[in-house]
Amino acid sequence: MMLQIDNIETFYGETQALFGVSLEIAPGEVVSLLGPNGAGKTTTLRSILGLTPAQNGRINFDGKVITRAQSHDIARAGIGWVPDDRRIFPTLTVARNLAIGRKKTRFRSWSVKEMFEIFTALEHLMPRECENLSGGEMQMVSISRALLGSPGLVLMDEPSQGLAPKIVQDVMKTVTRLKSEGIAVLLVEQNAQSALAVSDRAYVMDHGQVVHQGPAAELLEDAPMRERLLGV
Amino acid sequence: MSSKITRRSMLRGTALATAGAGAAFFGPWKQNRVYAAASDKPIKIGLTHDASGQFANSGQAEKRGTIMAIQEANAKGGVLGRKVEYVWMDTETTPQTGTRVAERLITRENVHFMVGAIQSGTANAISQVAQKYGCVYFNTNSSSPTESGKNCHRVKFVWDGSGENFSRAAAKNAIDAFGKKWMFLYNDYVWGQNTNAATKKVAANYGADAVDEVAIPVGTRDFSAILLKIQQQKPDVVAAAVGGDDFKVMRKQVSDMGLDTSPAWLNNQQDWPDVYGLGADAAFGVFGTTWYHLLDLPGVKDFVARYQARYPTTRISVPGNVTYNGYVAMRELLRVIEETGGTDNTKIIKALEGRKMSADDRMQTHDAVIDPNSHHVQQTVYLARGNKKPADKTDYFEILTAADPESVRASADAVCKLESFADTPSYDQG
Amino acid sequence: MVDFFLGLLPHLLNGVALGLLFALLSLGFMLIIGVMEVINLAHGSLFALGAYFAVMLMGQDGGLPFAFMQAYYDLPAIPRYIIALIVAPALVAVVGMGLEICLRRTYGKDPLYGLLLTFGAALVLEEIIREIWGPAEYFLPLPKAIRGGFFFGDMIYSNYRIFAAVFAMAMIGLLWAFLNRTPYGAVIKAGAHDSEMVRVLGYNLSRLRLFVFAFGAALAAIAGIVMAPIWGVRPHVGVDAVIPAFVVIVLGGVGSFWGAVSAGLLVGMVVALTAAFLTEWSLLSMYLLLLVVVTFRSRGFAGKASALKA
Amino acid sequence: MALFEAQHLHKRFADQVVLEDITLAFEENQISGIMGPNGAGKTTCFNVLTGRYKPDRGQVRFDGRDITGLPPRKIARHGIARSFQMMNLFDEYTALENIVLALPEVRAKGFSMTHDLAGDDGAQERGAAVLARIGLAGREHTPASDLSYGQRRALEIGIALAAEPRMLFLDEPTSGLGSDATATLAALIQEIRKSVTIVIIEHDMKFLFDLADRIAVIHWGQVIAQGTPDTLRDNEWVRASNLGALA
Amino acid sequence: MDPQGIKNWFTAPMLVSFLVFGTMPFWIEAIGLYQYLGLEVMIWVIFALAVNLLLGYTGLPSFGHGAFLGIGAYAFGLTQFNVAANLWISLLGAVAVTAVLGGLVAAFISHRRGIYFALMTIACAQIFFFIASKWTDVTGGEDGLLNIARLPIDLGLAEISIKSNFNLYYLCFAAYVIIVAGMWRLVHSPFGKVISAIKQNDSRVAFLGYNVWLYKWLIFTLSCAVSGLAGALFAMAQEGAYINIMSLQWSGIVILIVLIGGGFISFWGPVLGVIFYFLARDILGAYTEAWLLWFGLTFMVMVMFKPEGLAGIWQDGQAMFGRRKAAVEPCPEPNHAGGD
Amino acid sequence: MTDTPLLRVNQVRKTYSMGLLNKQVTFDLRADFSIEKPGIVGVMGPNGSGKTTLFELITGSNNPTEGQVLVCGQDIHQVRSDQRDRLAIHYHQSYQVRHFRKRRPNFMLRPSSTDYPMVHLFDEPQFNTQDGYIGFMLDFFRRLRDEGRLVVLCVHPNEPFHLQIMREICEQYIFVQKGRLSQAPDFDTLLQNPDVTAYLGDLVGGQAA
Repeated sequence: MMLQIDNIETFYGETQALFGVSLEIAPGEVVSLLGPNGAGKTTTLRSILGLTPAQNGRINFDGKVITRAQSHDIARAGIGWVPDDRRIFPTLTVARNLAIGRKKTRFRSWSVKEMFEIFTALEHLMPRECENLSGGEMQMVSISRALLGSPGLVLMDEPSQGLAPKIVQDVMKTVTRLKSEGIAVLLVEQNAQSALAVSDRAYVMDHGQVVHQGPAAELLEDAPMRERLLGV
Repeated sequence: MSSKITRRSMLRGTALATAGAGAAFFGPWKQNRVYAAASDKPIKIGLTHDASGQFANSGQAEKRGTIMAIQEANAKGGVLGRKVEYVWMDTETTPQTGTRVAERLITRENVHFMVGAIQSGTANAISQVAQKYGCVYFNTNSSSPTESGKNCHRVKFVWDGSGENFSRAAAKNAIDAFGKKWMFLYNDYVWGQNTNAATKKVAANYGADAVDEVAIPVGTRDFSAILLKIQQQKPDVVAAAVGGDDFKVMRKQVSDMGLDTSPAWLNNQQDWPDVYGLGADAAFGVFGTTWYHLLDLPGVKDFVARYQARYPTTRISVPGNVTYNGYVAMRELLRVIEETGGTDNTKIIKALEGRKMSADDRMQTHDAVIDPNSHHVQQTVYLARGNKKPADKTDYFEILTAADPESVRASADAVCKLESFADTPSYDQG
Repeated sequence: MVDFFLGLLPHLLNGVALGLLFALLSLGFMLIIGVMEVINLAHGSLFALGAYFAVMLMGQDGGLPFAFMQAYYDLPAIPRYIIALIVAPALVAVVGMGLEICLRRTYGKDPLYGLLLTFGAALVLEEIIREIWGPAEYFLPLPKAIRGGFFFGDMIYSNYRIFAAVFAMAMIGLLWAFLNRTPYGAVIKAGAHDSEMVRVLGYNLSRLRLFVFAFGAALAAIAGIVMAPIWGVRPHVGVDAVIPAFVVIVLGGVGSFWGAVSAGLLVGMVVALTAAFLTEWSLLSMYLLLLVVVTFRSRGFAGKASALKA
Repeated sequence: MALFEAQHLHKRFADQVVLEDITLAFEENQISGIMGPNGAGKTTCFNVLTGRYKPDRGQVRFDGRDITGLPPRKIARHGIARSFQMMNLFDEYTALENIVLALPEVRAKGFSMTHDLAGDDGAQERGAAVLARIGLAGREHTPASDLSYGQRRALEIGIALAAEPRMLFLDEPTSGLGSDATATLAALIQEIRKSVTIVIIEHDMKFLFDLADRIAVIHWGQVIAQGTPDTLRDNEWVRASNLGALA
Repeated sequence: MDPQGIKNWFTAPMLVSFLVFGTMPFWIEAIGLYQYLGLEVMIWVIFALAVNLLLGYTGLPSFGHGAFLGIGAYAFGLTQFNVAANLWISLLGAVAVTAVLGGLVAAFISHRRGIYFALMTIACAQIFFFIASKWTDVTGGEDGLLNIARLPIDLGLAEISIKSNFNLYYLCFAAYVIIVAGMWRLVHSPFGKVISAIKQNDSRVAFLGYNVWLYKWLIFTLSCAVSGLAGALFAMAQEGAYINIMSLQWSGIVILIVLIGGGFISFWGPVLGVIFYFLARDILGAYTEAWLLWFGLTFMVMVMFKPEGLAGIWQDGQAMFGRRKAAVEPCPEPNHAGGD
Repeated sequence: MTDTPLLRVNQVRKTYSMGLLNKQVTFDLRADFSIEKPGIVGVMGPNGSGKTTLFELITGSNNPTEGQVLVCGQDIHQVRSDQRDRLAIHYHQSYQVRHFRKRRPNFMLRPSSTDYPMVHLFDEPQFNTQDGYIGFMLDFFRRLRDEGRLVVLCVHPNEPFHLQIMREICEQYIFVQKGRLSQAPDFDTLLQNPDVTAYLGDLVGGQAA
């Protein structure tokens, strides 16, 4: 397993946000994490990244226990993050934002050029200050920045948010491409259909717990179940 | 901002002049309250010299003088056959610590006398405590006119010339030589204010015309605004009553900006520790002093040699006026003890009041006397200026005149009202 | 009227020099607040320490007791001054690192603990200075080239002030270039903006903080060295330095580089002008300014939210 | 007339409008709900209603009196109490001390510097009664910091109740609670609704739909829908969502 | 007063402190110290308790409280010189003036907390400091206000002289007894509970209907008034009022003292802190000039590892020996174990 | 108020350029249209095409290089900056808030003529099917329209139901591509535009089917 989460419980201060969440991702597997607002999806990602470490349970990445590891060590072990609010450094240029993200891990490394191939608009944005980017442009920078960090697992939080359909398709193609390169992706999405379309498996969360798990195709095809769980 | 932010309140290590005797800092075992065997009990003198704060440098300089006098006396077999010991505590140049140090010296260390002061505020605080207990206290180096005036005490004797003495010596000379357009700078505390007032009065008497007056907060480090003011006003003479580190900084900035020759500076007094190390050109302007180590008078050379033998590694290689004042004051105290045959405060005070001291003995030009009404030592005041042709690298000053004590007598001393003997507790630690 | 303004000119120059130095001083202070949300009350002591190290490296009686240093002291003043400008901040940076390591225990707690700890550190540093160099005033010897004054029109100008102003300006420019044109600067800016994201990108935040603290301390030291001939060098000179730094930050806003520079200039001007026209109250002006500024300005900073928030 | 009415509330922070023309009415002895997605302005709305922020425009009336812009303490004295989303207990105090401090009679003696609070049997008894009501009997002398999370939530409500309010505002009371604790909480709210008018902010729709008599949906700082749970549920999108499915 | 009532007013640690301080003049010289030191300790204990009322109980870090000690001292002297040379009137004058000025400052800063509060107090204190140093006609400037008399205790029929340190000490001790008993009462009264609640969570207190600003204002003013009393006693001890104690340095040192003692968690923290500080100064100071350096380092270590100070160490020690506070209840401290 | 259009974007041009000496235009937006009556307008367009800039120009937070924007007949850039949202209000996502410098102080400007916003611009509202808020949102848009206001809705349709929503609720459409606007009275007309089909990519295939 690339990532294995066993029964973690996470708190913000004293507020419990996760009540025993377990999930796993194999190398090269794309997994969707779905659920309504406030279900604990983002918290799950933050726990993996060590930003809000899980108080109980265990997280294992690439053969190492990372439950209590420092965020930068987790990142260097090969986990990349595309946060839902992009978290671009606004006073820096696009080029600098990307440069900051560059690092080597044991996984495949990516070049800026490859990023230009994925997001064609990116190239001429390079000298711009990120403050002046539109939301979609920021999202491209955020995804590229995560990939330049040579991750073995990418955590994508709402990557399609604010992106034009064409670009969402590019993103989803990128996800497929990552998969083909053996890189695992954990996809948190509101747009369940496009997410499920590229995913192998899916988890549905609610109230800080996993309420459903199974193959993505099953959710995609079983309309009543999908409707019950996701409303679409 | 203020150099009055001081701190260390400490007994800086008590030292005993008598070799080998362990000092008592703590513990009941060293308490000796039985005065019966007075004849062999050491005479203990509390030293209240500053070691931190604005006047730390000067405090250490006068400490060298007082200790030298004690050690010389001990070398001659002590006083009345008794050893002389000293206990020194840092007063931090703050009145608050001065009070506590005095309380401790008197009530815990049971000293017979206290010696040492630079800053008038601290000296006042100490003398109040001294007066309360009746302990004789020598103010060695505080030259605020109030020390022997408004704030005089029966137990306190003031050994330095006052700011007014120095002003009187300098003012007439300066008006004749430089002109009547005067500007006044002074440190904004009692010494500066009173000295400045005295200078102004004297100058006005001689016909000077005050164009401006600037109070400088204690602890000022950036004098550029003031120097610009001087440049704008273009006075003939700047009369400055600025002391300690403030003065040091100001002088440095004045000479850096090339304002040290025109206008003429009247610096009231330049204490040796404040000039030493800056080179002869830092001692600009005209100023008063009570002593100089290159005076061509009997005993001076010998004194300097003894100082150098005793303090070979000190940063200040020759004694200055501050060390001198400490030395002669302590020497006189020990003599008086010898003469009166004991340490009884009343006898000592009476012996000091009106006491005459010969010029030769004090290494000065004129005889000196302790004014019985103000307890202020009336002594020769030298007018000096920076030496253009120094004989050696310690020769900063060129002595211009030697004013006799009567001609520079301070009017502020007239204000002094000493406590009666009846109001002064008798004090004798045996 | 013309005379008045001509007379004002040197005071204004004074204000500019002072202001630029305040800006330099507070930029280091701001960097530390920005990245680790600590109000470093020891900033002033680091400033003082910088000046003392420089004194040590400049003059024989500055406290270096080593005989083997004699060859070094025989160097002309200018190279020694340059060495002092480089080595002293480096030494102070090491001290800053030590302080940062102590501070680690306070991260994530009430910012008051950081304040108290740096307050204690300020006291300790001041005591250490007193123990090593004694309580007396020192003067930083300067190369001849930047001493003295010159006349322009009817007024006198200090060479050193002009040097200080130019030097501070150059340092501010270099700092700006460092922060905006180098990858290290980019990481610092990124860390100040969003330390969490920086961690997730694989940067060791502890090491970044250590570096930034050292860097801020070095800036304080540089400001201390340049300020030394103006303010003198004494153990508690640090108190005089940390208050303007704070006023500047509150005025200019945390995280706003040019805000700090312009606020520094404003504060310098206020201090210089009060010294010119209300000499007795010049030392008070800083505190009145602090009171006024905090009363009216503490909310609605130009910069980001931080530990400064009340 | 409704017990509590807010009319045309506006609030902006710097350049941003956070409340735009909010009009709400809460009927006496009902449970009213406010829901909306994250960042919709629910909590700001709550803060304006309970006096933490002053609205830029608009009016808040309680029991016929205008309480717009009054500071929190004055609003509290009108009989309006609130709980907090981030728990705001006095951690260094025991459960009982937390409650006692909130009693109006103790508040009236607040400036007394000699009165002995620990020896005031009346206050202690009333405090204990409130504790019993929220299910914390027996924990009187436990420091608040040592209580379990659910107990702390209950104490949070207890503090609000101790003030004997006519109206109680609860800010996301279920946040951080598991499903069992949520059920306990719902029971507690059902119990206290007998004596007090309640307004709940919640993003847990199911919780709210089960409890509330009327619900207002807030988004973009505005009331985008309101009605009884049934009328709201009538919306086709709601029915299609998992709320509809679960409800 | 019934026994229960007495118990509410006095507790075992309080009685121990009365016993120790009450007999101090009789044994202080025997342990090699001197009366004046005891006097200073007593006065600083009162001052530190006043500071802790803000810092420890209300969570308001006043970094400029030395100013109020100084104001009390000056006011005492000025009342004595200009109004009436009577001890009671002068003491009243000192307390009243300090309270009024403190109230004025408090009005400015009571809506703040944390770092801004600290900085505002620094600024205000520095302004007082400069005024005191500049207004030479009134305060004597850098030299201080001299010749402040230790006025006799006027009991109507009889007068007791307090010229000796021994007698003055007992006046200070009497003040201490009153202040400690009053303050103990205060922190356990509703008022004390409210201010402590403000420290823990001020917005919640506001929503309970309390006027937080007013409480903060009152406690600040009260603390200033007590500081003013300490200042008046200090003026008598010193027979003068000097500017130095108004400096930032002293204001900071008193914070150090309170924290090292454990003011955050214990009523008695400031008392322990003052004893620790003065003993360290007189004993350690005799051996090393750098004693303040060691004191500062101790403080830093405390902030890092044991912000609860000496009182915290004491409590840990108690806990180690298994004496939980539930077992015996002689000292219902504002026990915040586990709180921070 | 019958004659004044609700929104008039009059020959507005906005250019951004880079470089100090050798200025290069990096972005150029031109818009000229007017909407007379209350309604719901759908806006679509690729990332960086200028939608957000257009919204900023309409709400007066960004200044046009040329031209003017009239909301209810009032030039929005002549209205006090703290009252511009009384005319046109922009609901953006928090990470998109950009800060612009104010050109002129408020006292030199005019107050707004209305008390509540007449033009509502919704920038990518989150349509999450799982919590059911969409329904309330759509009702709200309609309610605003019925109250006589103009609703401008910018959505990136990423799921088939997004297209459904747009088709269902919007009464006319604006498509922005590389700084140029094209209008369409209904959805089918909009789909005629090859740029639109390119923009929608695979989605449109599903839609047509």
